[in-house]
Amino acid sequence: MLDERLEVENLHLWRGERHVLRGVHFALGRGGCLEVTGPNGSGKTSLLRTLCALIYPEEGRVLWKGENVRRELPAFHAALAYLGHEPPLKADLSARENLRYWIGIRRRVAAAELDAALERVGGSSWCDRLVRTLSAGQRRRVALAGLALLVVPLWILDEPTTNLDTEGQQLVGSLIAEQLSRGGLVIAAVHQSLPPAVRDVRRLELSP
Amino acid sequence: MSTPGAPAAALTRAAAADDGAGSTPAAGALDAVRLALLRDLKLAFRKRGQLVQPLAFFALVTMLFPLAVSPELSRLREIAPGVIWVAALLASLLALEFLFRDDAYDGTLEQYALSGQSLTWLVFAKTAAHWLLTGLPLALMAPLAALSLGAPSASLPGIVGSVAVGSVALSLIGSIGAALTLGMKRSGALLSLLTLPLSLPVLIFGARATQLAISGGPLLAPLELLGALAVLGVTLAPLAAAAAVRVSLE
Amino acid sequence: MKWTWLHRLASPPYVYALAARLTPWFAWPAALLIAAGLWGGLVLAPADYQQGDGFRIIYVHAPSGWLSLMVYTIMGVAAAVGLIWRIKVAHAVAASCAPIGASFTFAALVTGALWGEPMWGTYWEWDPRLTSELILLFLYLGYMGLRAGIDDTQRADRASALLAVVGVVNVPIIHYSVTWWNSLHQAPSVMRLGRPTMPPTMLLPLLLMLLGFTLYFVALLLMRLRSEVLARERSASWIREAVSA
Amino acid sequence: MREFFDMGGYAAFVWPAYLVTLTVVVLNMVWARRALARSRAEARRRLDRRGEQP
Repeated sequence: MLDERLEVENLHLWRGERHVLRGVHFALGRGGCLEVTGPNGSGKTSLLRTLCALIYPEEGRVLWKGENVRRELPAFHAALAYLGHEPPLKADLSARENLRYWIGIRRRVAAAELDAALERVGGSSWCDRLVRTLSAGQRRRVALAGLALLVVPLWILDEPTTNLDTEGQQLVGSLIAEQLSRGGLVIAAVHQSLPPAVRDVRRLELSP
Repeated sequence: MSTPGAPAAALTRAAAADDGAGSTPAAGALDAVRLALLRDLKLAFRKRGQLVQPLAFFALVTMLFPLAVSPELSRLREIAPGVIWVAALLASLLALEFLFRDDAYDGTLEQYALSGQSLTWLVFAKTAAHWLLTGLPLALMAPLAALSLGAPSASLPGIVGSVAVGSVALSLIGSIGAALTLGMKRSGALLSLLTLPLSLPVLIFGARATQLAISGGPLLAPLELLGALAVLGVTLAPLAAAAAVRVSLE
Repeated sequence: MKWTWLHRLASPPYVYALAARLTPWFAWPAALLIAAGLWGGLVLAPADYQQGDGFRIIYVHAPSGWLSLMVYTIMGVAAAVGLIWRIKVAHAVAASCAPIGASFTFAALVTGALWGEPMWGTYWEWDPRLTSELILLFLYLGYMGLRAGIDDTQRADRASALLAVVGVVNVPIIHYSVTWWNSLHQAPSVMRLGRPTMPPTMLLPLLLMLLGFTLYFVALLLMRLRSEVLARERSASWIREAVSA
Repeated sequence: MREFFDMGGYAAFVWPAYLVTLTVVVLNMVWARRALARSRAEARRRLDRRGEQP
């Protein structure tokens, strides 16, 4: 089996009139973690969405296991978990229901596994409440539980620590550290830097 | 984290079991479709107010005609097919705006597009849910409208059948328009401009079938044509709508 | 050899220059053909034995109607090419087609109504061809509305291309359903185009007009194509050349 | 000549039809030229702006 490896070659992306990505390139192997930094509007989110193949770059390509992700898109997406700015949750479903549908569409998940993940993010007491009644931090925790439940090699995270308290940020750190120790890959756009639990972080700085 | 021990370990074990091979106990396409459908149905029943709106709209539009034209049942019977179909078309159009909008807003569509499952099938599931929540109730309500417009009771099965089949095609055509107008601020008028011209064949065949049902004629021919449109829609519309959803995420 | 030629057609600078060079080669013949067609149609062709001089509307109605359909088809094909191979120039062609096609659809509708009044005794008859033409106008308007509603050119290209492809698949279905509907409600229409019995003095000007309008459309398309290509190109240095020339 | 403009009594229909078509033909030409001029001006503006911030 081919090694899990993400390579990015010479990405160029325009958003309207702006040349946002100007020749971004990097490679990330098993256990590698990349931190994407830069001021607002420097194209962090655009880069992450391009890596997910949501956005089609003007030039350049993204390779997964040595192959252009466009060639085998479903396989690439099956290996990928993406968390955007907002947790992808339905306000009118409970946290548990949300996870059951969101994760269930991708993989079969046992109830016990769900419980464990919710407990891990500290949600045992509120996981049956409707998401609309949860705080922003709690919603972010539900999203983190989903991330862990997906069990995929490549994580792409947009500001994973937003809205989280200190303990929540440590949780992000330990989740990422575990993912890396399993041989997973993590790419995260961050404002400051990833929690200290994550070591050996490479950094990609985007300029506006 | 109160007890980082056992559950976390269970989680790690589960992760370890799947490690390397992607996510192994992957859900099949059928599971995905079933769950997407169930999710939309459950959400709809949590917001019942939105469900009733198109039906109330349909009843209201039907009621306008006796008031605007004439209360004479013999005259109403003549225009009944047109009234029922125009009202059904507009009611289903009204509901279309909600087809993808919430999902686009909260990031669910993005997760669908990145799920590794076929987006076409997931879009199909959403459209199916939309039909179950609007098209089917409209078909069940059509007999009431028909009766109030002077249609004989023998015509009711034919009317239910034609609206049921025709609304499948309407939902599918509408899904393309709804996906294309995603992300626009005021999409209502544009959505009608895109959807109505494409819906005309459904209107023509549907109204003809209803007319034949009321006059007691053989309505198989227009019903078959409606069915053909629905089949064509099932095979092509989700593809186009899924492509449009991807464009909206770019 | 063949393939490099195809590849060049997908390259914006080449297309821009080529379009500029080709435009007069279509515009002038179009002007000549239309002038000849007008002379032939208005002066030389004899009056119709049934419709008198009223039939002369055919020389503007038929070419407009022909363009309305041909342009929509070209738009759909260009859109499909743009979608499948992600060719910017193809999207530019599709975008250029819409306003031209819509305007000639409008002309076909108005001339059709003006022909209808003396022939049917009413400006508007729910004749299947006129009805289809009206629906076609709405399809064009929808396409242009969708383009106008999306700010980002690339997204507008791809979304409107999908609509154009869906529209092209639907046009025959719509036309069939309208014809079917019409056959239920009324006798076949009086207006019949291109009767094989048309004498050559009537037919020849019509053919000249059809060809002239087609060439004129190509000239218009080439002009619009240049502006659409220019609007889509962001980085290339050739813009400097194109603009300064 | 009068005869020609009279169009056998159909003048009220024939000439408006030709006029409308002619208008569409001419307007298309005007619009196409204007669109091209606008894109060129726009492209020039973009080039200028890029020149200011290399």
